[in-house]
Amino acid sequence: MTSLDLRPLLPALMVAITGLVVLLAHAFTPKDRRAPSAGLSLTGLLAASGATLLIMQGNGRGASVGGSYAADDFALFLHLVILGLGAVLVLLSPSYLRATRADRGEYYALLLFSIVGMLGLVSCRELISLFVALEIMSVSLYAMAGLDRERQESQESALKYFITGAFSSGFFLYGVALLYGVSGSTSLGQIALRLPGASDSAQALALVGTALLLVGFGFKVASVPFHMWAPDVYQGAPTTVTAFMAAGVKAAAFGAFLRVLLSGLPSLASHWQPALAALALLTMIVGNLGALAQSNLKRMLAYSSVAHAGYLMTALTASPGPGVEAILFYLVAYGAVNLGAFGILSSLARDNREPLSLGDVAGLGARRPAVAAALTVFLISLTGVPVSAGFVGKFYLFRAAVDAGYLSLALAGVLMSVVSAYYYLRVVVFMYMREAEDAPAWAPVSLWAGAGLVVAVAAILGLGVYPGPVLEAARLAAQALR
Amino acid sequence: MSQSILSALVLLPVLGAIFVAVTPRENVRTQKLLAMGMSLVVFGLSLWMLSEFQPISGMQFEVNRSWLPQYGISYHIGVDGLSLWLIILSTFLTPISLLASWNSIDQRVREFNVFMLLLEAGMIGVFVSLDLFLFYIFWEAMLIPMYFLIGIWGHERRIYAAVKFFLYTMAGSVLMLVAFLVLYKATGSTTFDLAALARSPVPPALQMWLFAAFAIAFAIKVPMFPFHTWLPDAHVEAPTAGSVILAGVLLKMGGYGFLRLAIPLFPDAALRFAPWIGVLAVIGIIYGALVSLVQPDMKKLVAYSSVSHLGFVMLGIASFTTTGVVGAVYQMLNHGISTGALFLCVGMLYDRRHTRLISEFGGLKIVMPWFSALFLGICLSSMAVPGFNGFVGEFLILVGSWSFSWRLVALASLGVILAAAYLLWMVQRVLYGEVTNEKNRSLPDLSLREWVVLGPLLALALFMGVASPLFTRSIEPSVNALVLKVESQQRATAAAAARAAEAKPAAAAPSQPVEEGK
Amino acid sequence: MLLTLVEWLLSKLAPPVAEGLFRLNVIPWLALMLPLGGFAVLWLWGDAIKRDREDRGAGLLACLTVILAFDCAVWTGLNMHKAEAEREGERQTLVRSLEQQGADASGLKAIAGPYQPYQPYLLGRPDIDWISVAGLRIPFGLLLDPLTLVMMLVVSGVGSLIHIYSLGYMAHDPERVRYFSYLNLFTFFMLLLVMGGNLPLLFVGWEGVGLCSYLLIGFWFKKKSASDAGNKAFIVNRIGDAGLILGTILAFHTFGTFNLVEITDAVAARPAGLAVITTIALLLFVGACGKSAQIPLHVWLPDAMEGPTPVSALIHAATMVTAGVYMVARLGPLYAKSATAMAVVAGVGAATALVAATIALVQTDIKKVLAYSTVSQLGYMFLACGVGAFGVGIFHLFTHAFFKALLFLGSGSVIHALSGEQDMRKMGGLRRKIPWTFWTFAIGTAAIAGIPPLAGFFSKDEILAGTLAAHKPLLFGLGLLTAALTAFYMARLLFMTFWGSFRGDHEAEHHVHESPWTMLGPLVLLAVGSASVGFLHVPEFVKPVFRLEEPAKVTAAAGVLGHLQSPAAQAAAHGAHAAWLPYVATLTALLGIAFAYLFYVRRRDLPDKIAAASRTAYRVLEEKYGFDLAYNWFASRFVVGGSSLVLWKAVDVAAIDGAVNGTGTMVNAVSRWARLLQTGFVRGYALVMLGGAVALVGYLLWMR
Amino acid sequence: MSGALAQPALILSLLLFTLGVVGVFLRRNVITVFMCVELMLNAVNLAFVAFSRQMGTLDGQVLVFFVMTVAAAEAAVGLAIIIAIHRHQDTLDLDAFNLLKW
Amino acid sequence: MIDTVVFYLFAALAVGSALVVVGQRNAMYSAFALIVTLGSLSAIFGLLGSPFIAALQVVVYAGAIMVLFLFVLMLLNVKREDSDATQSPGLRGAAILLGGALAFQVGVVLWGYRVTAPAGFDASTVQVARELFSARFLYVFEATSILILAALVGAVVLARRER
Repeated sequence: MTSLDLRPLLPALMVAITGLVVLLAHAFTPKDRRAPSAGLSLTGLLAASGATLLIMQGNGRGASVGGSYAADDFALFLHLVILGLGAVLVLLSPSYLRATRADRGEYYALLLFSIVGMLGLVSCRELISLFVALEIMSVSLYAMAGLDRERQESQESALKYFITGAFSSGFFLYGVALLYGVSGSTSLGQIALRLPGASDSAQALALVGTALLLVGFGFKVASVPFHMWAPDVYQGAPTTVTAFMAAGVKAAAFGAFLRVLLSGLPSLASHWQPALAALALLTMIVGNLGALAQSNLKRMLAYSSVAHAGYLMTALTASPGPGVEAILFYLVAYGAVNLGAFGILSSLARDNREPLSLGDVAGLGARRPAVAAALTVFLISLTGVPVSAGFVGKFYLFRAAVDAGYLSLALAGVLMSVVSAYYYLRVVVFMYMREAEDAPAWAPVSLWAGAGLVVAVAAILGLGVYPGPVLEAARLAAQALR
Repeated sequence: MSQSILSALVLLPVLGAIFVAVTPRENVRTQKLLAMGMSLVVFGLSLWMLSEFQPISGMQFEVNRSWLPQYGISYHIGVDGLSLWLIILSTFLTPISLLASWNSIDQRVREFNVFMLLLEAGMIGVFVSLDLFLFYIFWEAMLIPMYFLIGIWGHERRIYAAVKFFLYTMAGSVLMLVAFLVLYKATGSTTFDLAALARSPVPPALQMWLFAAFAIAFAIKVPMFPFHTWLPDAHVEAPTAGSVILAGVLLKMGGYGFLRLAIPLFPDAALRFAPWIGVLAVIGIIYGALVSLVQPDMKKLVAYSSVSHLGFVMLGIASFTTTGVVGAVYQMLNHGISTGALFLCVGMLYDRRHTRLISEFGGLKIVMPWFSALFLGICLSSMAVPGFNGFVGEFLILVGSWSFSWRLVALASLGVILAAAYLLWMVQRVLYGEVTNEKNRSLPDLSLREWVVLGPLLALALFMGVASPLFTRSIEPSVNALVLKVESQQRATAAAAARAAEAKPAAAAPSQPVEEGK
Repeated sequence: MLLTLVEWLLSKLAPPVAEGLFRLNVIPWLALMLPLGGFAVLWLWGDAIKRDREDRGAGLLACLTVILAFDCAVWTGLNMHKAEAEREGERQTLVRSLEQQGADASGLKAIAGPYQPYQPYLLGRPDIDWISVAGLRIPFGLLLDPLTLVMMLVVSGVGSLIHIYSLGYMAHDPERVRYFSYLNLFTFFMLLLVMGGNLPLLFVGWEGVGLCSYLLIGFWFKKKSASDAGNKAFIVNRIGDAGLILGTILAFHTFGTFNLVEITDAVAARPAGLAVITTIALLLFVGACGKSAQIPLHVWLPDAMEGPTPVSALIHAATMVTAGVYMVARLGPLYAKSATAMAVVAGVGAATALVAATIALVQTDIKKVLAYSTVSQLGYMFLACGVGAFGVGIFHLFTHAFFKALLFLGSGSVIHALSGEQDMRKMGGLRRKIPWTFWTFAIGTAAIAGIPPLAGFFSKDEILAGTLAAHKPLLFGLGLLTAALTAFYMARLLFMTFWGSFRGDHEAEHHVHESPWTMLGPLVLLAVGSASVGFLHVPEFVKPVFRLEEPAKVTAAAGVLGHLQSPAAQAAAHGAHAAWLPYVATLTALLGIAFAYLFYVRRRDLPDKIAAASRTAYRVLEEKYGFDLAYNWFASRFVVGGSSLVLWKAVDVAAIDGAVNGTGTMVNAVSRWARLLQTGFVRGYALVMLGGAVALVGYLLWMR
Repeated sequence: MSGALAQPALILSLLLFTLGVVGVFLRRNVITVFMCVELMLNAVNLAFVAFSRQMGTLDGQVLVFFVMTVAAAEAAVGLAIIIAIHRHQDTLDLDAFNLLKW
Repeated sequence: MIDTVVFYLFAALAVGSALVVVGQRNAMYSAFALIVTLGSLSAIFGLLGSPFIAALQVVVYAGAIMVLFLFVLMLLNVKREDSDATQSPGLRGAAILLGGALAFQVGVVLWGYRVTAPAGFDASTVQVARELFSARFLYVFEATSILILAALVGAVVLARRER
């Protein structure tokens, strides 16, 4: 027996400990003072990022804990993404929490715990660990969605998220069970090893298991027809939580999705690829059409997040292959955009109100040019128009789909992008081309939130102009799965 | 130094935009001067490039830097005869548009100047890009400033027009994007470099589809009948500067796209589609002219006339003769100047009266004699009276297209007649007669600023009408190379077909002709 | 004359300057450029000149440029014999410069070839191009040969007189600066038209004169009828121009050149009756129809009388409208190769001559009568060309320029005297009040009617002889009939205006006055011309241009004046049987005049009676055979109405744009409907998930 | 001996799973619905144990252990949510939570 | 043999009680029925040779989780669900149909999937514990602690009555 290498766990551990520290700090802070939760969280996340970078430098890169929790390039890439998104979210959170009733010390702890879950999701090479990590993330998010206890929508969104989430967990677990029944192991590597030689009936069982896993992942990434919760939950949850659901969860869930499919089920690729293609097609169409009719910005962005799940899934059809790196890159771009877009809404919040309807942002271009410009950048990136990370990302997603022979998906994707331009542009129209009737004076953007938004804008434009390094990193990360 | 001149052309406007963006909102004058100064610097720079340009067919001032090496994407820019004058046109029209908007844009001046400069950068970028990815980035990025220009500073239905413009154009270009990807895959290429892709053969059947995708994108931009309906809306609603740039430069990108991308990449398909393009072009010529004839709104009239004029451009391109294509390129420049100037004229009337309806005017020659004289001159240029630039372009196109299809040329000549009809009718209703509307009684004639805006355009229109070899000299070699490529492709295809025809009876079983490159 | 003097002086004082300046490659260019310079000065500095005290400067400058241009033309005519020497000099410098540039001189054969009498002389430097792309080269090259010379003299000569006349006629118009600038510009374009060495350059002049015509017809732009007429003129001309440009292009594709001389050279090598040559000829003829107002494109010319009367005289009678004839004659060798084209030209010409003459019978506007008369006479010229008598056509063009300009200017004088009145029914008895005008006018009338020995007699007579020589009795008959009608309506005009008693109101009568000398001078000069130019034998002079079989007998050195020849002898040259022709023609003219005298002097009631007796025929004539009605209907109903209702509103807005917007609307509707599926009931969401799960399992299981 | 029972146990697990799934739709009381989900999880546990028996590996057994933990955690949060929302609306009818839609 | 009989006995009990859970309007009864199901399953776990799991089933599920359920049920004092008035029959029908379809599809596959279980199978507590504490599951263990912590914090923050 070799000695156990625990270095892969370091980042997650640091985040978890930060969570505990935040809890303790909250508990030991006098009622009349505010605990430095955000600062602590940020420090913890940055430290964890540092640790991740250290691992990347070679300190345990590629190692795994008992073969089930790995620090391979794939995991580390997504670690950085998730930690980065988390850090930006922490920047965005304080002002929003102060402006709403969701201001609780536990917020940061739950956020950090969910990050721990996410880190686990992208690292686990074993289905039991994966499931538990998934649940850490989910349970934290269920709670976070309901953090605004005064607001009924928040409660309802928590409940809906929880019920559908638990339901999907059942399917997911059943799928795990079937795969286990075929291979006798929950380790992805073992499953991949045993599946190709399995009997026909075993193959059939494995396919059913795969289908049920797809249900579970489909739920997490909000793919049609497992997306129905998303609009309601995104709309109801506190905006920063929604932002994290859109950005972080998607990144983590797609990470796990990719790993399970590519590390565990590559032998079935010819089966799940067309299925995913169909789902991707449906998801793009339903997501975009759904968004088209929305006037509530959060709900619109929720549908748009569904649509983007569809874009991302088009590249799954090209996995293994160039799809993986495309997805990884897009997750960065998409995460930054979503944090930014929701972050704008949240950072303008004041007295329990935030801009939600199109009318709420009318005239923003004249009154708050910087904010409007930032939101425009986000929307442009969502549309996939250059010069933005969104364009580069979509370019690679669709390239992957075309490469895999799914021209129709690429076509649908770009046409749906045109549809999406309509509703994204509508926001721009209201900001720049309509006069504000009696829109409230929104809060000034706080220093922290401003910093977060600047980071997001910089990331989007930077990746739009010079995506090279990130693409290269994504490529290396993708190789780890092969 | 000459190596970085193109990059400077693209980046300086961006730099200018950033400068303008960081000025305080109230410093309107500073913003205007900054933008104008920068655009003049860029114009000067482009003239320097012109003076260094050699009339040969290859790319000049070429820069090829690796950008995303792992995906074969490079920062590859260069200029040749096809793009040279279009770049000059862009850099020339931008300061003119800025000057034309000097007073009429009084709200959000900073943003206006920022968008104008960004637009300039995008336009130049499109014309210098030699990498598909890079090209697409500029192509699409340009939409955004134009969208804002129409949407913020436009007229009553500006939002509708802006959104329509954006969606319509985007719908076309995303198809092109997919075609890029398919091309990339089909050729097994490791690069998006235009020249490299043009060298790798594409199966003819696939070429058809890819060419169609490209053609739709470019046809929308041109715009060719029946993809033109965004144009009247966009033109009518856009502010003057927007219309000028839109008509002057943006529409050229369609034709330029055909010449730069669609034809070199898919010569077989281009030849196969040429008759259809020619037919649509001629429909556009006549249709645009007829619809233009009955427009009550001056801007709409000019917009539809663009459809007609660009029909000529497309006819010239479809002819695939050196004469025709040079004529097409020349006509693009002419259209940029004369239609740009027409929009400026309409804009000047709008500044004074806040209406564009022809029926609101009449007898302006009495109150604004100089304006009338210049306006008439520009109309003459637009209707291709010889001595003006328009004639040279249209003549070359007609001569070049004759061997392509004399029937189409004959039909196209109807457009020449109708052009006189709709423009002169407008001139009559606007300039002639008594002053019937009291509001027109005291309109001031051209100011010095307006002279500076219109004068150069009219002078250029005349100059291009009498000294065309100065321009065509640098266009011709590149066009010639392109035409030769298409012709050699035609011969190769014909030879392959002949070989196949020979092979068929010889072999008992029908065998596929051996694909090139295998 | 002046130039010759200057040349002589200079050659004494500064021989190198004289040598450099007085060359055939300089002076004709000067003739061309002077009016353009005049235009530029007047247009750009119009404001400054307008503020001149006497307000004369503009007009004087314009006159000066044109008179100088005329002088240049005369000088050219006198010095054409020097062409050979100069060509050789040019050739050598050119070859030297080309050798330096490394080009090969093979494309310059017209210049390099040895001199022959009447070999056309190409002016300009052939290495400076207007357009040059691939194999298509259009140099700024002028052509100098007898035909050009005749046209130059007409344009600048008659043009000078009309410029001078305008000084008086337009003396009180506030915008005369603009007027003179346009007039100068016109002169430039007209000279370019006749001097242009290749078809595109000819086309520049062609469209340019059309443009000036447009500007001058609509000169009084406040009048809607004037600007309408201008538009009509330009657009109808554009129809012709389209034909011309197509013909040009086809010619280029057929012969590989635009050069007029090279085309005629190339044609000579082709067999007769080629379809492509017929097509070229007919397409070009469409252009000629437009410019020279032949059926069916004649409708613009009568309306063009909205312009100032000198303009009508210069542009719409003497020069521009004859451009079509000039072009057909210039390409005579091409036409001669196609019997079809010749028949069409002759047929259209004859028909136009007759139709226009009949319409002129019933016109009451003095200028309209003259306008239709012009149309008719132009038809005559085409008739001549159509029967192969190109030189005769040019001859008639030449004489017509004089007497028609005279008539127009005379009518202008009448109108001037009556303060703008143009209706003949309100004139009468002016014979004594404005005698200068009357007498000159009478000479013009006699000339056009074909009374010997006035100019019209000779040219018309030769046309009729030409039809006979070509064995076209029908055309001869038509010609003769037209001649009779011409004599009739012109006499009618004369009698209605100058005989009888004044029919206008009293005040108008009181104001009647003779015109100033600036106007009468040109009238007198033109009258002299109308009476005498018939003796110049233009057909023989220009004959070599047409490359007909007969060898040229005359040399350039003999000059224009060396061609006096009796008409009878000329007629005899066409065939012995034509000896009776002059008498018949004269008789016909006299008959026409006699009838007019009967109707409009003796029995003034007869016209009305005849009109009443043949209502329908009269109506047809009054409505000008319905051309205008039909065209108006076509333009306003069919083109404008159809474009508006069908193309714009139905096709563009409703169908195409409707489809575009409809797509958007449809997507939106689907979206609005689809959002309702999101019911808000969480168990519904779960059900969809379950459905998805079942479908996925099914897909993976059964679709393998 | 127990090996032979694995197969029927799997069928049983499927039955129970289906019952749980269907139950989610038959019941409207939030807590009952939640219990149906628990039923699904239990069915899965049974499947794990049966497969574990069949394959002769212990992964399944371990999994069950963690599934139970997860179930407990879910139950805690889920019930807390239910309590919280019950405060707002005083009902446990799932169909009553219908504020967010369309 | 006896094993088989006992197995089917408990299987029937499990299905029967599950039917009650699903078919009962009274949440209380459903909860009690669920406890029965869980108990029966515990027995079946035992029969399948997994005593450790069987014990855990009773302790964790029946003992802890279900008590929590009952506790909440009583806390909120809910006995019966509301009437069926707003219930859409379509939902139920579709659910039963789809559930059946799912069961059918999976059932067919399961039925066809036969593996001979190895004879020497030892899932004794010791064995399971050894497996449980192996390096493979180190992470899961740690993660579980975080999970429970997160659940705890979440439950507290949601259910706490404050202000």
